[in-house]
Amino acid sequence: MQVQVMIFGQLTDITGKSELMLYDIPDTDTLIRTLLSIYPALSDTKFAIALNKKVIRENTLLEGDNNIALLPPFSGG
Amino acid sequence: MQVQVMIFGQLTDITGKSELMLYDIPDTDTLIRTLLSIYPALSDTKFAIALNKKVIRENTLLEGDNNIALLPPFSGG
Amino acid sequence: MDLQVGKNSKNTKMSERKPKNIFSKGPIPASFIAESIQKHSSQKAIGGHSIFLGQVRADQTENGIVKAIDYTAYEDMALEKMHLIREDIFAKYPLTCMHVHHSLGEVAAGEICLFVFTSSAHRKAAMDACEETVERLKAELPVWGREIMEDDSHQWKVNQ
Amino acid sequence: MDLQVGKNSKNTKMSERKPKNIFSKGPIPASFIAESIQKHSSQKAIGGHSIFLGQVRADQTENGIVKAIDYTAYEDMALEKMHLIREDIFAKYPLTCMHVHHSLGEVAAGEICLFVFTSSAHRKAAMDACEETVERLKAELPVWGREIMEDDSHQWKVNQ
Repeated sequence: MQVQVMIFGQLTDITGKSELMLYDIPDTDTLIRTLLSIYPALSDTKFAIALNKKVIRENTLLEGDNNIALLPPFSGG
Repeated sequence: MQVQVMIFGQLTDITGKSELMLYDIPDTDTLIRTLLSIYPALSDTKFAIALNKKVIRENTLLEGDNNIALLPPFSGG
Repeated sequence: MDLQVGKNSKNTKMSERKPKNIFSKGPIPASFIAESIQKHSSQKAIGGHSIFLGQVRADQTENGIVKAIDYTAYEDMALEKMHLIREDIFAKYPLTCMHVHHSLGEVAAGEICLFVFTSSAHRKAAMDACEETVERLKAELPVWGREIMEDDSHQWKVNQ
Repeated sequence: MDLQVGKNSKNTKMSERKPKNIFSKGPIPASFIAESIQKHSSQKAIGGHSIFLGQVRADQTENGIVKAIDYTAYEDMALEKMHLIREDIFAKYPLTCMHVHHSLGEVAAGEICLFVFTSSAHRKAAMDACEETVERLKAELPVWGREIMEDDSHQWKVNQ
């Protein structure tokens, strides 16, 4: 499963980019493991994963047309 | 004791004027009695008496330089 | 900013200080509100502003539809009372500033008759102070609204 | 007024309705706020407006003084979330209308980055709805503030 991941806020300081393409990602647990292996600094940072604009809390299978985003704590307003 | 009384709000509908001069008024109880005798309709209306810009709750002696006002319920804002 | 002075001079006798005027003739224009907001852009410790605006409602009453409210006040007493409310609010909340404006005379339905504006470093103080100021001034200021109906008869406003 | 529609169509699927945009580039000008207030003068059932304005603070931090905040958002998600907040608030309070505007991009210290505006027949609903909307949008909208220091270094804003 190939997934495109949007990256926001302070997480972009770690990744250096706001979009990332990853391969062989069948579910969100694999996504997190893969991200942490590429960017170990992410383990020091709190973030949530949004799948199709909803924050998910448990491992979720990724389908073809998923919209994936990494969200650090919000600081709007 | 001669006193000048300022009249505000709906009370002016009863008195027809916004200022009133009264004579032989030694204290505020006498003031109320006198007002009610001149304007019996005042007895149907809630109002407070302010003496020198403070609402008074008990009978108070009137001195020479008193500032007296009749205040119906406030409706600002 | 002059209010900061009030905060530090609570033992000063009222008679020694002139309370700030809050009254002006007729409705409060939106442009005045904008100017008031704009003036605060130089105050860089402010993080939140809370504004309450009272607008005259075209209430349908048993005496007809309200087309305007004509406001009168016992101005001297109202300004002294407002001064005390201000000091209480500044003592209770960490405000940067507070501005209050109330109309006198006729204000048509749809127009603004009350403008309360509080500012602070963090939002909570500004919001709480604004609400408390509005509640207190409605309850405590000797101001009266004469509702003028479409047929030019009138009745006196009653605050909830 | 379009929000009234939202109120009456709670069972409509989100995908069938386009959430209202709340984002605009740069600071929110005081003149825009004035125009927004002015537009409500034709709505004669309104008795009270409550407005919250977020202003960028020139905070003194260990990394220097904040001179601006650069806002980014996951816009699609933020607009859907804001739409849900709006529906909740309209279901809870008898509002006439609600308007929300949030800056994207750079907003200098002293400038306005957030404008929340609620109106109702009586003041309490407008004030409570405004406060709840501000709290919810700060907690729930995927928006991030990058604080830019006077030496052009940056740090990320943390909401309280």
